Amino acid sequence: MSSAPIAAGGKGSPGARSETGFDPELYRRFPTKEERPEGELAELERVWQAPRGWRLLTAVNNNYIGTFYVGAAFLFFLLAGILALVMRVQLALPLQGVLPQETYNQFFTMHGTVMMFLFAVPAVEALGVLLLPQMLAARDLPFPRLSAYAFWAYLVGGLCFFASLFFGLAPNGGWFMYPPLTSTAFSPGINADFWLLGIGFIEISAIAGAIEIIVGVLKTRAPGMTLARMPIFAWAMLVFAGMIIIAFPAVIFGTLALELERALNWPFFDPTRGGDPLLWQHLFWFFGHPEVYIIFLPAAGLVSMMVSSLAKTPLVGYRLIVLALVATGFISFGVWAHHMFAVGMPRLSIGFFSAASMAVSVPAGIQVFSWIATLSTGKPSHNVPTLFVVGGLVIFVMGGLTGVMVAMVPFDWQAHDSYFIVAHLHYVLIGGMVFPLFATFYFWAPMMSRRPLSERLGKWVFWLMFAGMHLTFLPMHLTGLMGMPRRVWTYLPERDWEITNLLSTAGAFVLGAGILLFLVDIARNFRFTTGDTAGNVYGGGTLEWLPNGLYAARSIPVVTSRDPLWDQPGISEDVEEGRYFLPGTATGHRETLITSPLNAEPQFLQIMPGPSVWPLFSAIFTAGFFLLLTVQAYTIGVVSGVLAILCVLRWLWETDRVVEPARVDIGAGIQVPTYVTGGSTHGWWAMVVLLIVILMIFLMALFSYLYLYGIHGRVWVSPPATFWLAPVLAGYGGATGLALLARRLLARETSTLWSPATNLIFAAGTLALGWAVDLHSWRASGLSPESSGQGATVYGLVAHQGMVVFVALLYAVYIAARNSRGLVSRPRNTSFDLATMFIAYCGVQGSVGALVVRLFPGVV
Amino acid sequence: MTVAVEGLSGWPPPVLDPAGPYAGSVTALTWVLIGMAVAVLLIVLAALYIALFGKGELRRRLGGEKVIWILGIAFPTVVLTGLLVWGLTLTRHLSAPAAEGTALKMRVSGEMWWWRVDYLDEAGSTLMADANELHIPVGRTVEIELVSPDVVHSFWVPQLSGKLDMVPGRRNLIRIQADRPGTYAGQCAEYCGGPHALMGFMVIAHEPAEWARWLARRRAPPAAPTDAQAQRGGQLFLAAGCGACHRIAGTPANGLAGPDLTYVGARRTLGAGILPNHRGTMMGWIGDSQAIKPGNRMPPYRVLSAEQLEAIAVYLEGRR
Amino acid sequence: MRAWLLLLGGMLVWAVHFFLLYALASLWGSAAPARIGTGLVTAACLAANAGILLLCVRTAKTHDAETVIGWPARLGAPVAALSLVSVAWQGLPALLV
Amino acid sequence: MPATLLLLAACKPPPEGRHPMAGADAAAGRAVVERVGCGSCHAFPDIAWPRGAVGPDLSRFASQTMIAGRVPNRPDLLAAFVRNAPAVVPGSAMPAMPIDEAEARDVAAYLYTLGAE
Repeated sequence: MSSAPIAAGGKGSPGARSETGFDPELYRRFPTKEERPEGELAELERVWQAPRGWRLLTAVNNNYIGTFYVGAAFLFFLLAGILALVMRVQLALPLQGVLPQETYNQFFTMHGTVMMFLFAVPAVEALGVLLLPQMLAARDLPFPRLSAYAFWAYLVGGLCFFASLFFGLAPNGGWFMYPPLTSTAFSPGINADFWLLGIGFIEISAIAGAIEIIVGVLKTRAPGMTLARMPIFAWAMLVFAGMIIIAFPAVIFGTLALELERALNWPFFDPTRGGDPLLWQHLFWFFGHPEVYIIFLPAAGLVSMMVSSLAKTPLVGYRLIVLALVATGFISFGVWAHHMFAVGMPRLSIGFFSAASMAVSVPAGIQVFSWIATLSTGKPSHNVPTLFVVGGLVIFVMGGLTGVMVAMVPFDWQAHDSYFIVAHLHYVLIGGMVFPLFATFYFWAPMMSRRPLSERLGKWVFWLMFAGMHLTFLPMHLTGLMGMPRRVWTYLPERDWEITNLLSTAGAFVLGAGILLFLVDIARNFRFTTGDTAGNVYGGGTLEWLPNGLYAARSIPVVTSRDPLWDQPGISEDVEEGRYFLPGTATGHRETLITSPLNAEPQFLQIMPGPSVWPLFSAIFTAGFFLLLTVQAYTIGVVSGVLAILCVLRWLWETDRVVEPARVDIGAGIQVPTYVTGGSTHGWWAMVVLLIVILMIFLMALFSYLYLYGIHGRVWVSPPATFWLAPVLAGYGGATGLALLARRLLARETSTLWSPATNLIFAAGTLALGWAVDLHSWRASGLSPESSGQGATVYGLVAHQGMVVFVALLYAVYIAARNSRGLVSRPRNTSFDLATMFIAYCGVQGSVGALVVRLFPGVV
Repeated sequence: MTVAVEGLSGWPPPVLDPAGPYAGSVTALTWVLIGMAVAVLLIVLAALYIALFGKGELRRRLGGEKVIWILGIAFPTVVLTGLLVWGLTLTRHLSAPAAEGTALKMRVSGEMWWWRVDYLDEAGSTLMADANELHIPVGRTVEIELVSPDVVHSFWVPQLSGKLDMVPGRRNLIRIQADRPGTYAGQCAEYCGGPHALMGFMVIAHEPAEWARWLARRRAPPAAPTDAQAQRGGQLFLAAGCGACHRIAGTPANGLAGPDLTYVGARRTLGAGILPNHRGTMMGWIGDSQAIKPGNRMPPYRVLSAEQLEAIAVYLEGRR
Repeated sequence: MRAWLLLLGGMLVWAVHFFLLYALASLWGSAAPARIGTGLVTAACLAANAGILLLCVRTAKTHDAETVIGWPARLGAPVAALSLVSVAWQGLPALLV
Repeated sequence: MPATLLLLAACKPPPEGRHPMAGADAAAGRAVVERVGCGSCHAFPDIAWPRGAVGPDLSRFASQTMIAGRVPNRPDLLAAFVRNAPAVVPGSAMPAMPIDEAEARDVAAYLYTLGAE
């Protein structure tokens, strides 16, 4: 099947106006003139209807999941905020006894962990789920069940994780969990395991969301919405998701390694046995610093959108803002070691980490002045969202300036780990994320609520929060310069720290009062609805303000500008009347239009899955798996894990079905296929992203191996004899070859003995064989994982490979099962394609891993 | 009113009140950075004010892409280049080794939750062991090896230098110097679990001659006690097993797990910088240090009677 | 693909530069080989960045913003310029620290 | 001693007349108690740290009739006792303290605020 629906005289060259061969002239057919058939809208509504009653739990529509998601994230914000208030009471005066030492240590660990992992990242991801489809005029995100799964795993897991506090089992090693403090020798309880395994599902959830967002932004934009016309928020979320894909694997590998050290005594971080505590710091901060921008960029994207709407003028410097987002996405990966200026690194490395830390502030400056320029160009209205946007901007600039200060190495040596840093990071995060988030609440609430939030209360909320914020954190700069280190549960009177601390505590309560008042506003005015919303109160120009239902816009407009609602007169009515793409349902299923990544040219119609209970169940079992392992209930933990896998397979079973008719009219006589395979499908993109995640985890394991080699290499033992490489590489290479062959075989079915599906099982089997030989050769060589850092990292790589081999086997069996039920279409099939891709990748990864750990120590 | 006056007692904060060159150059940088931050903040605030409330030409001029190029790109690039050059140069300066043979060499080991202090000779072997206090001569660079046997700690005396971590398995080198005599507070700056908050120490800078006398005296252990109560205390100290963890030179007590107590009576503080050191607090600490510093490694000695406690305290008080 | 390369080229050079410097300093600390290596890598990356910047500017001149690579080239130019500054800064420590 | 604590102390009801301590300042006494580290052996109701367990809990000291179970709880005796316990109560487990007479009077005044009816 061709993916080019209507050719405009062959595929264009890169210099052409068309990316896929779609003729842009066709856009001129819209808006259409003819009457829409009776009952079309009712049919659309029926198809997209959300389940009612308790079945709402099975809903997958982004309106519902997005709202739940935002709500849950905000709940964790409140919980972590309460912890902060109690801590502030403890620190109000020296030698207070409100919280005992151990409880305080748990409180600050949980405050940081919950704010970062359970509030900030999920909150911005939630906003993506909620707002992106509408902004892009997609019917929903490309994998609605995946977002439902991500949400439920996060909610169930997050609540259980938080509950550990009530049993005194909460982690107490600080949110960055430095070993050896967090290894079994110094943290024998299960508190640290709660952190390590508890964070596991947050990582899964974040990565699931990132896949969703990347594919959503690149593949489901409204036709004509080229890269240059994308709402800034979509750009921000694209960079955000890309950063998650690169950054999270570092913390995934780190947490796995530390858990392996704790549970199985593999000494990744133990300096007495060839590990190194600083390896953790590198892994953690390679994730941890980008994390800050992962939180900030989406919020900055929203600010860019709001500034333009509130000033009623197009964003000034759109291209520069995109530049800033992209540059931040990259450079933020070059600053991780500025959290480690005081660990005693070579001063040359310190130098260029300092330089990168400076460089990353330039994009922030670009955005700030772009916002100011936009406000100057237009007529900014003085309402609550404006207050929050401007207030947040001031706070963020202050945090950014102290950020430049601590990027200066000599100053950082003084400020590092003191209250100056506490002040700095709260300024950045509150100004960069929390205030924009509140602006977002006020700005976009009318999109989902019957009534907008109150302007009168909102102003009180703002001023209380703004004043409280400064009163809390401004004095902390001084407290830090006075020598108060962070993470102290109390301090002695003779240090003269009480005045500034008392001010900070007072401020915290003012800030808290503002947030309390916001809850009052929500309770009084927020009434969730998907139909009769308050609408475009602030006059936004982007597509989320089109008339909306659960199906998003009635018809999907052709976009010719960055602010279509301002520049394309009549667009709202035309959309509402169904005069654009896909005014109803073309196949009787849920569906969305898949477009090309650069120019958003229509490619095909994707059938979307509806409500299902399986994402919910698999999420519950996933969370169960991690939490049961934490409390050392291994048997039911593993059972829970198996159940989670079964539920995922069950949910996937219903997807990837060929539907009739094969080509449909998506409006104005333009026909697209309903089933395609290959590089333009959303599944292909998702698999590529997933493989990048796996590759990054692999690279992190390799990095750890090389890093420890650099420190302890002289005492490393020699690898297994080279002849072992032959069967290992044969197994891995054979798997890749067989997998690629399977894809070719699919077109021509021969016999059941060597059907394409059987071939795939052979491929996975060969892979497993190669892996088994690999593992065996290391065991035979006498190196054990407990013996040294070399053992830990080598077996870490082998274990990682073992995990993907396991998935490959599962995958092959799953495809065979689909095949036996006649669900594998010929000559091409998406599920089949993705399985071959996965197995082929596994073979390559295995070969590289096997080669490096055998050859490297010998060569250097 | 009182509050305001009291508030000033914390001024100037240690980071801005350096007592030696390693902190002093950073203080200068700090002031410049503060100035830079305030100036930029004022520019942004002024621009915001114009954007929100301004009128006419000024506001119009602020409205184009040009302002992003000038204020958002060119201006930061120039300022940051300058700062970067200064910062890097200063970093080199601060990490340059002292001239051969001039520096006093010490080793400080951060341990959960106290500081092991060794005075080293040129060859690096220990001249004298102490804990929780560093005595240094004024005007001389002190090169301190920082190590840790357990978890990551961080050595920080704001008035003398920035901080440097003590990482298990590694050996870091920090330089401090005091140019005026005095007592400078220090504290562990890297969260190290449990009573991290109560892990302080102090650096006491003496005039060189006085320091030399001090060191000479310290090279030999204090005289054995003569008074009966103290003698009994010494016997009890050994009988109670204190010597398993603590060392007192010249006696059979030679434990290395806890602080060296040879000169414990001369220390300013007990429990790593948290309590004044006198007979009363010593008794409280020995009797139940867990009530004072929860989680610390010393068990409570509730079996000792009041008389026994006092005798031990008297004995230790005399180790000076 | 060409569009993405124009758009991200500058930053990809930045990434290569950064991680090479990290590798150099990990191998040789602050010693001479690391300094010389840093200088060479920096010079090469500055040249690469200048090349990408030039390519973007030329593409932007010949292709209007509505073409598939026109706008990416217009975005790629400032990206490469920022990367240029950033690479230069990262090279400074070899001379100053 | 920080003023904040003075302010806090000022909120307490003044010590009533059963134990007159002319010219002594309870708040200053509390500061002395903190500085000298009496808490390393004794628990005081309004001092959160340290709360030593070696000596008696002094939470209701004002209503105690004896000092150390041996001599009457009288201001002059108490002031002497906190400064040099063995001199007042021979064989007392409490050692002499590094404070002067005025400070001792302040400490006594402070002790009389503890658990006063």
